[in-house]
Amino acid sequence: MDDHASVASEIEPAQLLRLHRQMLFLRMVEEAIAVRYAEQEMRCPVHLSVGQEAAAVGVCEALLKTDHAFTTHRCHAHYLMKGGDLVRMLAEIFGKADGCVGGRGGSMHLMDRDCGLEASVPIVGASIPLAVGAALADRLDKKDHISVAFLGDAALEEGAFYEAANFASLRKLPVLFACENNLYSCYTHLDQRQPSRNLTALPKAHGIRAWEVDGNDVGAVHEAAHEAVTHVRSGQGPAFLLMHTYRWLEHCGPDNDDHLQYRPEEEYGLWRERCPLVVSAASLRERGVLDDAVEDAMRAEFVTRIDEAFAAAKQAPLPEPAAAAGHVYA
Amino acid sequence: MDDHASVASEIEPAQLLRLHRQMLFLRMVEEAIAVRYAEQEMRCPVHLSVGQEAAAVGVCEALLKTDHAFTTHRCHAHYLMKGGDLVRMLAEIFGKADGCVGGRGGSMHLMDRDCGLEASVPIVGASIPLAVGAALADRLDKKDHISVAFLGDAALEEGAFYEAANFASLRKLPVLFACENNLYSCYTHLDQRQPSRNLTALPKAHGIRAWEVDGNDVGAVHEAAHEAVTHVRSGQGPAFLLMHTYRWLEHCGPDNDDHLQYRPEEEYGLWRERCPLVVSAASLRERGVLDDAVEDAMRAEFVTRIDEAFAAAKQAPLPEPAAAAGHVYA
Amino acid sequence: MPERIINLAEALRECLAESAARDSNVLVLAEGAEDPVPMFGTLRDVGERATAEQVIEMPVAENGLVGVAIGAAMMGKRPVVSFQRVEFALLAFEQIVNNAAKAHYISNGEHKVPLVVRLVVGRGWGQGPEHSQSLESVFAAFPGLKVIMPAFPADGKGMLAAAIEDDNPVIVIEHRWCHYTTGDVPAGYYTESLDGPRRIREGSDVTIVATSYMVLEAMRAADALAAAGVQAEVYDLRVVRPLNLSAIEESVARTGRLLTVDTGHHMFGVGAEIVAQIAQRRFGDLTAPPRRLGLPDHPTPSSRGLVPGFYPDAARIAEEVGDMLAIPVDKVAGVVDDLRRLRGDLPIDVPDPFFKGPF
Amino acid sequence: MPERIINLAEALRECLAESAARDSNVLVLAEGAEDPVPMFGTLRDVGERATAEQVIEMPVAENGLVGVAIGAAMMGKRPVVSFQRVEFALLAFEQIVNNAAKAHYISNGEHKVPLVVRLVVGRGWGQGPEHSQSLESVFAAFPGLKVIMPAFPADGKGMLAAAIEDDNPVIVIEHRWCHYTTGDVPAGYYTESLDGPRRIREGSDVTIVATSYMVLEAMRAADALAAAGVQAEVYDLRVVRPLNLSAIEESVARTGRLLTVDTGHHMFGVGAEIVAQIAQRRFGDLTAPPRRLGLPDHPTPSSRGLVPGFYPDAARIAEEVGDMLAIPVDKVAGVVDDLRRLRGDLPIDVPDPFFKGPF
Ligand SMILES: Cc1ncc(C[n+]2csc(CCOP(=O)(O)OP(=O)(O)O)c2C)c(N)n1
Ligand SMILES: Cc1ncc(C[n+]2csc(CCOP(=O)(O)OP(=O)(O)O)c2C)c(N)n1
Ligand SMILES: [Mg+2]
Ligand SMILES: [Mg+2]
Repeated sequence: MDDHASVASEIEPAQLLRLHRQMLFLRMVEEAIAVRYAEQEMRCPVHLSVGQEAAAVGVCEALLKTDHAFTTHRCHAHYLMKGGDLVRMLAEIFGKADGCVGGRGGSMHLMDRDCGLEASVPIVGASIPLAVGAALADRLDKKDHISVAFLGDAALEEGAFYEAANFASLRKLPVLFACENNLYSCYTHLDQRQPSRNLTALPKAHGIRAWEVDGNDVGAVHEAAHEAVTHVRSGQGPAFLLMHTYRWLEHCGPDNDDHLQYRPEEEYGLWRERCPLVVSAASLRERGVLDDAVEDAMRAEFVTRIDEAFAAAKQAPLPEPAAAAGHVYA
Repeated sequence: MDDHASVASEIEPAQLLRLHRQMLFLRMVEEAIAVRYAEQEMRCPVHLSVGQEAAAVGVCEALLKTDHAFTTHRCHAHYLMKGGDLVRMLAEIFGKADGCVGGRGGSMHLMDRDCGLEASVPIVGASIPLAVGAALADRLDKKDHISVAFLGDAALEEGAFYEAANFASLRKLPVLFACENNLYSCYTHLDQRQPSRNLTALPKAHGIRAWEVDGNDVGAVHEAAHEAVTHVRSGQGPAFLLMHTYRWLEHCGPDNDDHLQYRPEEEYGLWRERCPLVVSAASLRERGVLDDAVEDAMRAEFVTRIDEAFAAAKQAPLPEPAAAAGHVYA
Repeated sequence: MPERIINLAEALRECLAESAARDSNVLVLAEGAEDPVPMFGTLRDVGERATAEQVIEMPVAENGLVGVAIGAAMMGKRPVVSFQRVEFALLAFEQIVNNAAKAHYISNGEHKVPLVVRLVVGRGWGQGPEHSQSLESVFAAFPGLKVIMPAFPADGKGMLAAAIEDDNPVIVIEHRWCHYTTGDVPAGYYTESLDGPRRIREGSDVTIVATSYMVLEAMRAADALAAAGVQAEVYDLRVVRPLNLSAIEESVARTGRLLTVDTGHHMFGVGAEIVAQIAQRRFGDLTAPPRRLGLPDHPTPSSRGLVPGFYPDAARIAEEVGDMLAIPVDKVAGVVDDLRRLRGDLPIDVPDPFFKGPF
Repeated sequence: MPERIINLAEALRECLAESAARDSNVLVLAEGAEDPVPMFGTLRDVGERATAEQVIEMPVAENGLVGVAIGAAMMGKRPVVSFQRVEFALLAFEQIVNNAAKAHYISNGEHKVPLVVRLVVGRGWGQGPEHSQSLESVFAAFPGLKVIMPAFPADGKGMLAAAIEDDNPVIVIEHRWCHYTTGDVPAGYYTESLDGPRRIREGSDVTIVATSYMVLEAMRAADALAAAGVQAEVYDLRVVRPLNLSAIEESVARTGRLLTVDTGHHMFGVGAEIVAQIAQRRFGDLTAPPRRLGLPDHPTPSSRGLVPGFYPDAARIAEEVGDMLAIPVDKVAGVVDDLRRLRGDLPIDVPDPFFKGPF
């Protein structure tokens, strides 16, 4: 099939188990943030990815550490899956000196050059051209890295996407546009922001190959991402990967906000049934590689790891005020 | 045929003769500007439309005076065909108080509310959202006016086009995007700026109906424009009209600049053969409604009219310096 | 008249609802115009007072949609575009400073652009450098625009109404913390002229000119200074463009001293223009060098560990005034300590309840 | 060393060619990078000195392509993006003031953005309001950016080289009329530090600080004033951000008088910041109110009928100085008349050959 990842994913059980593990880890991290946010020690806006784990996990599985990722306000999952350090992420959210950017940015500005998470930019669409620029640099340097621009459905309304896509396509640059369509921009449904038509028409109109996939099926995401990344890395030009998924919690903050009734109850219900972890667990259990014991062991391991990370992040010192004036000029 | 104007245009001879006349008028005006520019009395940048007459004529023929047009730096033809006054246009280019904007703007800022030429904006792409905004206003006011955004091929590289197109499509606004693809942005060929694919894919990806037409065949342009305008006016949403054409003179200024060799000689030669006036004249002569006498009479009439207009514009007084400080605030 | 104590956010909401109801040409555009809490509540129920058509959900496309609003304004609509942060409008900067600001000029007066663009300055709770900029001086650099910064609810309601009635593009810069200021606000529709600064407090020792949220800090400082016998005259600048400094000139003629307090950066800020004009026109009246406060010359950090010292506050303003007046250090120290004590244990990244008013 | 008299455009071209040749990370991006006369000739043959890959044709997509350049810069490239007019960069304003200016800060020093953005100020031949803005003060409002305005060829060549070597984003504002200034320019690669203003002329009566093209008018005025016995000290500001006024402070300490001459609007212009800083720090040294010249508070009209009086010129500067020094009117009138006579019948919308130099 040309543009769509194949139906039932044919991923190896061992790999699927690993992806499931990563999704569970992400879920537990985000839920831990959500639970502890009320302590008012994480004093910055947070955009959680609960419900969208398969996208970050499936895409990052197809990447190398040396690949460059650029993302948005909703960056925790991308940061961690690209190889970022949990303690440094939490420390950043806690505003600590040990945070991945020394407390200068908070949750919306996670980055770690060592793992190739180059930047999180909270201006919608603004990180997309950066990814294309990194791809241009790699192309000129004859490196075989690729760049990834993570974006949400709303970024497809921003001119920046089109300007960057045109240039990437013109120059056949090694960049993957990884779009998580969670149907909403804050409280606003896609239907109120864009005409009804398939979103992959947009990159295709710029001569960009596009893949479309169930974004809650981590195997399918990974398979499509792998195809798209292979296409990109082989020098055939940019690719676009459309992942249909859903955000469970409020746009910004730790809570569920469905009492506000901006989304139909059935819609939310349907997507919760299609929880990425439920989808992968079902497949794994069917194939006999996951059972309660394995799942419990993973959870226990993560509880400890996450607790320790929170403890370290909370303990870490705040930066000195004087540091605020540094790094204005290189 | 869905998206393309039909092959040989079935336009009435009388109408075609009128369109031919208008093209001849435009051609003679622009050539007169070109010839007299060396006098250094028209002291502003001019972007002439010689070679592209069929687009302005064919589209404007399908419009009403009450429709709103927004255009670009290359605006003379649109201004005149929308119903603008030749003397006021020339006076503007001469920087005179009687100019259509009192000498404040020069050639790149022609406008005349009375004929619905609302604005010429010399920032590429920047007038497109204005046209969509005018369409929004008309829609809310339940007027049956439509808006037209004239644009060049380079404007398809600007994010502004996509942002405006998305909104127009979402709201099914009465706006026509009339794109003159003359293959160049200044000295740069389309191939160096955009990947190779059909340009109509771009509006279509936003759910916008598109027509594509030989932009040098005024009958075909008018027919397609008429279909597109009918579509728009009937409330079915925006339309995009792609007209393939060619600019004969330099990007900015009165001369032919082909000694600079940025365009292949054969390319230019081919397009000159397909001169919009030659195309229409051939058809008219074949149908027996045009002969040398008719043509000569038209020319003579226009020579007089243009000479008189130039004389009036040149004679008109310059504005007083004090006027420069006016109209900053309403 | 009974008192109606409401906050600025609510006052703006009333204004928008009343403006939209009385003039069907008023359009309200926003990303999230129909959110449960649209634009911090300032758009709540606006559609119910007007027609549903007047409330327009914007795609996330700032440049395009501001252009759309300008086009509609040229046709007689009165669009009010609201952005949750100043920064989002930077994508629409070209449309604002060319098409909106110059359409009247370049059309020889034919076009009018009765556009309002509301921009919110973020502060606190770790907003970070791209959600906290106060760029009034950048917009004020363009003739053709008006730029206003209401700080108080009654003012805000009337000034926003005047901005909507104004036939020119008006940039409204709303500090997020000002949304919480409360005061007595007239019921019903009214406008408040955009003619210039307002004197908030009389005094003879120094003229303090502050913008937006900094007006509140300046007032608090002035109150504390009064306890130490220093009488500061405080102006709420309100209108950054057109900049009308005649009242401030007169004040400086009396006090001989000028201190500006910017909500944005002090470098290339509004204070620079004010100090320059006063130095130019009231040189002989100045008895001490004019001074400016504002944000230091670096972006806004997110962490509460990095924020101390970043924002001018009442204590800093009092210190500065003390220094200008050469007041004995111990006297000022008392004032400053009192101000610091008033704040108590309150975290640095949340608004001090003091300033809520009612004013 | 033999003299090499070339103009600024040619000097910039040499710099770009030499910079690109010595460092393959230097990229040259422009709309029309390979035009017959690319960027007013300043990009001519640049690709021949370097590799073809270093010259990158830009689609007409300013926001996207500046973002692309920033991304490439983060990866170690040194992109030089050239726009034929300042205005085109307004579409990329968000990328410039958020991503370029703040990436180093927000990455805790991890990212560097060695980006150069060249912006040309149009003037003359009826450019009109959207092809003539000089927006240095707007860019200078953002910490993290550097903003430079070379006026002379030797300076321009070295400063552009320094900008390209600089690890920070540098906005280069080039006045189109300065492209024609000529002077002796060293052959080969060199850099000129971006450390601040340069004194162009010594004097004891008044300190004139001008930017870009206005430096030339100021020099001409100073020459004419000298004939009337007035010694003006003239500074070419050169670097608007970081703004280093120490030399100017010292000068004002000697002259007691300050006049700024902006290439852009005087309201909210660079002069406002200079006057504010001097008034603040050298209040006691000033013997007269500081003054500012610059563009009046309206957009640039196109017609030559509307332009007279719009741009400050040597005559206006001389008049202003005369007024500041309270020189008898008839004495200044002579100077001013001479200056006006020098210009002769030259149309108002073309550069006066006087200023071409060589300087
Ligand atoms: C340019 C800009 N406009 C508006 C915003 C406000 N905003 C923050 S997140 C967001 C929603 C973006 O939606 P989407 O891209 O689909 O990502 P999601 O939040 O769904 O992950 C908006 C509108 C912004 N940050 N930047
Ligand atoms: C935003 C912006 N970028 C660049 C320019 C410089 N410029 C003026 S006209 C032009 C060419 C535009 O090409 P196209 O849209 O195809 O129109 P054409 O000139 O061919 O009619 C360019 C790049 C501009 N005016 N505005
Ligand atoms: Mg979304
Ligand atoms: Mg073209």
